[in-house]
Amino acid sequence: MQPLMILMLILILACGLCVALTRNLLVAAVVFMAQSLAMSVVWILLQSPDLAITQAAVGAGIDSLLLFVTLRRIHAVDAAAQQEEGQAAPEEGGALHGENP
Amino acid sequence: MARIRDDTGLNARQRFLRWLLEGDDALDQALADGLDAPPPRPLPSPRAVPVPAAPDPGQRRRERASRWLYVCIALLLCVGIMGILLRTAADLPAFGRADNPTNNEVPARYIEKGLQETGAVNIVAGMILDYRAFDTLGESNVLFVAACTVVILLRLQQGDGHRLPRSVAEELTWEPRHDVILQTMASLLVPLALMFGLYVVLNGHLSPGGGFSGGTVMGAALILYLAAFGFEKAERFFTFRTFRAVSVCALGFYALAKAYSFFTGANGLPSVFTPGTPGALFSAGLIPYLNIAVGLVVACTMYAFFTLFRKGDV
Amino acid sequence: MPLWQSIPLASILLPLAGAALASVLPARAARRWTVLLLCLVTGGSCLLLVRTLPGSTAFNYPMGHFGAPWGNELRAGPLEAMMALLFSGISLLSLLGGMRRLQEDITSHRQSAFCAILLLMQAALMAQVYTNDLFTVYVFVEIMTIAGCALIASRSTRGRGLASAARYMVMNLIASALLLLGIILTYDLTGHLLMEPVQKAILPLQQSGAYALPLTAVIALPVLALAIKAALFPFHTWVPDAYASATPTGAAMLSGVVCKGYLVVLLKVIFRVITPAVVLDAGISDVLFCFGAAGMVMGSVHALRQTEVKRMIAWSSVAQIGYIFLGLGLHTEAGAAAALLHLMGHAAAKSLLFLSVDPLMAASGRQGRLEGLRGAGLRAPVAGAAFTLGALSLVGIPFLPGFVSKVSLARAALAYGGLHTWGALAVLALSTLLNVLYMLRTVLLIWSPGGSPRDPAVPSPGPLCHLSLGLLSAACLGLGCLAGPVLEAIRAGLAVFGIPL
Amino acid sequence: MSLTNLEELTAIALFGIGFTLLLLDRNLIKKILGFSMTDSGIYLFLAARGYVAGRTAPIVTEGVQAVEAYVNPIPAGLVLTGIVVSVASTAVMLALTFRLYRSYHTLNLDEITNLAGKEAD
Repeated sequence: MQPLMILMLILILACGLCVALTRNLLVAAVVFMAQSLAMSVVWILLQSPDLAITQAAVGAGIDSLLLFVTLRRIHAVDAAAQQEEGQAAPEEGGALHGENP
Repeated sequence: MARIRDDTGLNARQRFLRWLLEGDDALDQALADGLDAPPPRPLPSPRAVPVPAAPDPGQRRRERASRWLYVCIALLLCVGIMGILLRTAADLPAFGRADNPTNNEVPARYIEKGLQETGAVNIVAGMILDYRAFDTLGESNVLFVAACTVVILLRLQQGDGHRLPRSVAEELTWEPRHDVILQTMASLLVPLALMFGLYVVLNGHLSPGGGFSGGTVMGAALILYLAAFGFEKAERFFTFRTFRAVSVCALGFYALAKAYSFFTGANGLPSVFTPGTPGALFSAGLIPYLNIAVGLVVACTMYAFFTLFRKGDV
Repeated sequence: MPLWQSIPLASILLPLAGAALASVLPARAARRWTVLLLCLVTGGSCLLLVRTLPGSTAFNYPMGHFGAPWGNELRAGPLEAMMALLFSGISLLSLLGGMRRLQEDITSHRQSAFCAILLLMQAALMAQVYTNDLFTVYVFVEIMTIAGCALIASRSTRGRGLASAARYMVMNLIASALLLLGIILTYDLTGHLLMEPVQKAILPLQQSGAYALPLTAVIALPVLALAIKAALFPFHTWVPDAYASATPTGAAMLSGVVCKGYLVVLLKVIFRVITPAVVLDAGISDVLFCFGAAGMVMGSVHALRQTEVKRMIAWSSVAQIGYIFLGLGLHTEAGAAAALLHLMGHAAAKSLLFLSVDPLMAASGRQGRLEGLRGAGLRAPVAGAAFTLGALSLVGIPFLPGFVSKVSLARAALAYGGLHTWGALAVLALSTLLNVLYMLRTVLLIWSPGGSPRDPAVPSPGPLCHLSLGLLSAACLGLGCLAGPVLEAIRAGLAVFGIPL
Repeated sequence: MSLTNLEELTAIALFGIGFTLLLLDRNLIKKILGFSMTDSGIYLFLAARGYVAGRTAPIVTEGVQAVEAYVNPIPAGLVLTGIVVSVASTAVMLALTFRLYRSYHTLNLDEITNLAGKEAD
């Protein structure tokens, strides 16, 4: 068992837990993207380069793009930006969180 | 919540930000009109929906109780399934051993004779496009059925006398323009990404990758072009018509080619597509052509997904 | 290999390739193209049935130049031909019967996509019926799942359909994940994906006692996944809203055909992959029996409480799926044959109900409430007659398929002995009683005079709808009157359905 | 019970996290992420089962065509198919989510169900 493999497996699990526990959807999407990248390293370690290319293109590419464009169309992304600027989030910011207030 | 909007004196970017942050009743209405079937009904204002009158306490208690019950059952189910599966995983034959049941005569034949029988240097490509081609044919149709479903769900009705209100159409297609950094980077990256995607598709039978991964890369490159240079330029070479034409040609070719090879295979007839010289670009019988077809479908579908999500049309 | 043996291949690839073409045709041409292809597939299935039934022969059809165990494979026999005929025929009649409503419900710029989805659904169903490979099952199950979502959500005039589509997708995605995991565990233990080699590998594994827990998971996961997908009782939550808000074609196909597609796969998994003996050993069939019985009672109770007619029919579907699982859970040849007969009868009767209730509602000012349907049969007599026939068949009146299948279920239960017999008989009696209550109540209501007079502005359902209702009624009557030979054919088909060892 | 199957155990744990999210989280986007993770877990499981220590990726190099040289190509092919299928399902779910948010202005599936139930049909 290589140390890199163990590291990646831990990273994948940590990302999974983070996605499950965070209430900010934007954070969840970004962490999910990171998990896909870790997964494609694992594919390389498992001697499946086909899967590594596909996973990188899909998980970190198309899946995340679609996720981001959906989040933006439902106002979640810009609400997050506003929150960071210290302004009160608009009402639609409710979509940002896992649970509605 | 009544919302008095005064858009006069705002430029397009401010209007767009306002739309993003506040939502837009006119847009919601347009979406509803565009997506709903005739006869049109007076739609309840969506903004009026989310705040229901306070439900009576009995009903609320019932709801809470049923939710609690659901959570308990679901947790129990999750924990149970997880426990059984973890135990199962631990019980399975050990990781990475050569004598596991999966390493039987089937992969042995793929590895030992795959190059001669299919002509593909990449054994995975030979397997999914020749030995087990039926699954892969189904797979590309999964993508197609998803594209059709997204079209049904998201495509706005335009043309045929249906026009969105001008402000709405403007806002849907609004995009940042003349972003120098983005455009410079895109003009560097888009050709590179397209070339890489094309390489992956064309060499699918020789090196890792294939139609799907290469097609996804090409689709992502197209999306980047769209993001940097805007709909107007992108629509010069890609519209809904292009999407439909490319998917029907590529999928039709795929189905016909596979029908031919299934039919000849089952009837013991020789195929006219021979494996050719292993390692050459156009060797391995039908495999490179199938990879090109899949790559085209996938690139178009990915791009179409993005634009359908972005503005309700391709 | 004679040419007719390529019919399974053609009936999968024709709709698959036709779907791509349908998506680019204009709406009217796409509809006609879909009807034409469905006709061709139905005719082909007929021919295949005629060829395979006499000697009850089954054959394997390699997909490509490499036979088993290296490539994919199809397998066809009398039972597969019957199922293919049933599915393609009912899809065709559902499309014809709901054609007018389809044009009203779905805007023209989305109709060609909808037709493409119907064709893909048909191709996936045919693939389920004929395939002999576990991973192919998974791929085409996914096509069915996504196409089903489109059937539910395509009308989309309001949120209710969308909300039920979302719940349907969540349920089905869970089930897909479990199914895939089950297939992968199977592959891992046996090293094969084709059904025949898997079966040969599983038997010694079970006898040796090694990997006992993984083997149980291999059996339980696909069965659980397919039960969820077929909307067995506790997993049915999306059913009433979805059937009530889909366009009639969609509702008829979902209840009449799509659920049944998953059941055929389940039958294949039990009989061809895992073999009945191993399933019995794992105790899975008792679980199916219990859930089936619970579904029969709970579905009927809920149906009785509904005030909207479409939701009542949807709840009755939940109950009828319970009957089929009860038959499978009896775990005898007779039980499976009875379940299959019930499956066929229910497919015809339920799509008849969904197609005929729409003209009835149209004749009563488009209201879905039961009370509003008073006298609807007098205003739309053809649809009323068809509805009555379908309802009576579900209740189980002699000379209709529901009666014969219930009797054969009872016979199979009697032959089984022990607790199962009494349980099955009691549940059958109770459920039939409830069926009588809610179905006959509705039938009496639509024929009792009164209610609003017919609105002359409402167009008649049209000759296509009447033709389809007539053909479906004829199919119901035919199944009921010829139940003996049909049951014989099912038995003969079952004998060659599983692979003889 | 042995702990040699670390990859598989991780995969099942990932499957479990995703499964729990899919069942228990009310937010539709989180459900979609959970579904993707469930599938990733299954693919990791499958690919791990195909791995054989000391062998290389199944691409014929230098004419070597011995079974001992390459890992099992079947799991890689199956996972490839599976990844496509999960992209398709994700796209459909996201489209549904978007439409639902447009109609109800919430992502909470329970709330959506409640609101939808109150509509007349």
